[in-house]
Amino acid sequence: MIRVQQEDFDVGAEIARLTAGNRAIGGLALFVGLVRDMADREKIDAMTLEHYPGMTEKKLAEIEAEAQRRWPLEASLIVHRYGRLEPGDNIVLVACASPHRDAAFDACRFLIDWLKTEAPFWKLEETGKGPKWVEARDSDDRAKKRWVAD
Amino acid sequence: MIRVQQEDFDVGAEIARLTAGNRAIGGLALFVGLVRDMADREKIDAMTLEHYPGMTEKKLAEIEAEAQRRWPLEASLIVHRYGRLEPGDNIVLVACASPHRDAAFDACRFLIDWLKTEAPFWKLEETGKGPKWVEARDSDDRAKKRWVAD
Amino acid sequence: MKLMYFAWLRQKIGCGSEERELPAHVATVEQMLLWLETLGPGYRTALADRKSIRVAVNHEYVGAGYPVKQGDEIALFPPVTGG
Amino acid sequence: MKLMYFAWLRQKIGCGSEERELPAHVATVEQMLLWLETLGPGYRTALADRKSIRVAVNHEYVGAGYPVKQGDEIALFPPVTGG
Repeated sequence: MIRVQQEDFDVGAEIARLTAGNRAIGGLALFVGLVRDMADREKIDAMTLEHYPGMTEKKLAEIEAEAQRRWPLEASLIVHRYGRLEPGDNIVLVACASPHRDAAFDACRFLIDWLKTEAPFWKLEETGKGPKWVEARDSDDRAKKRWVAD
Repeated sequence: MIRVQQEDFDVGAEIARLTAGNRAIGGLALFVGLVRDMADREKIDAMTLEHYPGMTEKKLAEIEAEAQRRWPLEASLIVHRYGRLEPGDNIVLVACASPHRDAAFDACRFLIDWLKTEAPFWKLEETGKGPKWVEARDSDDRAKKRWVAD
Repeated sequence: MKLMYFAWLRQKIGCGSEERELPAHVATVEQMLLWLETLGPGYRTALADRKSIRVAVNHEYVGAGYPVKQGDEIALFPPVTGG
Repeated sequence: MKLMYFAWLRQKIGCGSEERELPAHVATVEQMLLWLETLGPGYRTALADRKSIRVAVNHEYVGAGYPVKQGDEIALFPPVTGG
């Protein structure tokens, strides 16, 4: 399941929905990305997440389908926010449920690694020196490559 | 923070408490272990988790301290239940918050891997053929060894 | 053809989305970028650093040699930074 | 000395915890296990498969050669299966 939304999400409620009635789930791995108040030693007052409606949903659905192909998942979920967010706010939730914990962990990390390099989102940070587009990180490309040799 | 308890836990509430007011957290990795209704092709009606009070808390605290030493964590939490549990019930929650997602993921997986082989808990499963003590798994020992060469 | 621009490409070009007729001589992504650069200084600045530009045709990432045609939805944007 | 037994060791021995005087000739974990086997058939059955027994002295995992003394809290249990 994937969702792209402006509103916040409630992790507890998302988990309840995701696992409801499924007694085959032995492990649930989650990742929540949050807005930090510092980046590259600069104070962040807020950030605005822009995205490409249509392509975002398509890419997220493809990435989720790939995870479902690679691991025996009982359930998975990606929720990604856009719009203006402040430090401490939730940005993204990734959750993977599987009979076994290794599959849940691997799939969850795969999803966030790929999402970071494939899903068309861009962050504009508001700093004391004015607005600044976040630059893509080499470490994110390397993180994605972890999964390519498989 | 570690807790050993009979009562259920509320993942949403635990996250809220763990991250409250901390704006340095960029990533939060969580693992929730749940009771499955099948194990080794046998139906499970319920299970009872026995533990060694005193040693359990000591071991969990040591494992958490080791994770804090190895990774730059802003917050961490282990909650482990004991007593009688039914399929779909929560068993364990592990959460790690860090400025960076790799540290959060690695620390979270480290905690659950070590907990599985170090914390003195034992599972008694109720199956159609009567009660059965769960046997330790080689795969858990191997999972722990991932972290020893570091 | 629908053209879409995101993040600093949108800001430099000064528009998020526009409809244009594809000139007859433009058959690939690379030819399209060369043509867009002739449309004004905003486009020229935005497209100067090719390494920082990603192109999607109909919601799929494509390379410089990919064919473009009238009716496509083409998006230009910098490397993504979500998650 | 406080002795504690968990999981199927507790069931086979038929008791979860007991106080005992440590005999003078028992100085190590291995000697303690040999002594416990003399206490009855439940102990003998429970301790038969040494590979399946973990020992903790005062809440720390220890090996067969570890010293034991009066006043220790000693726990015997199978490999753990929590999480």
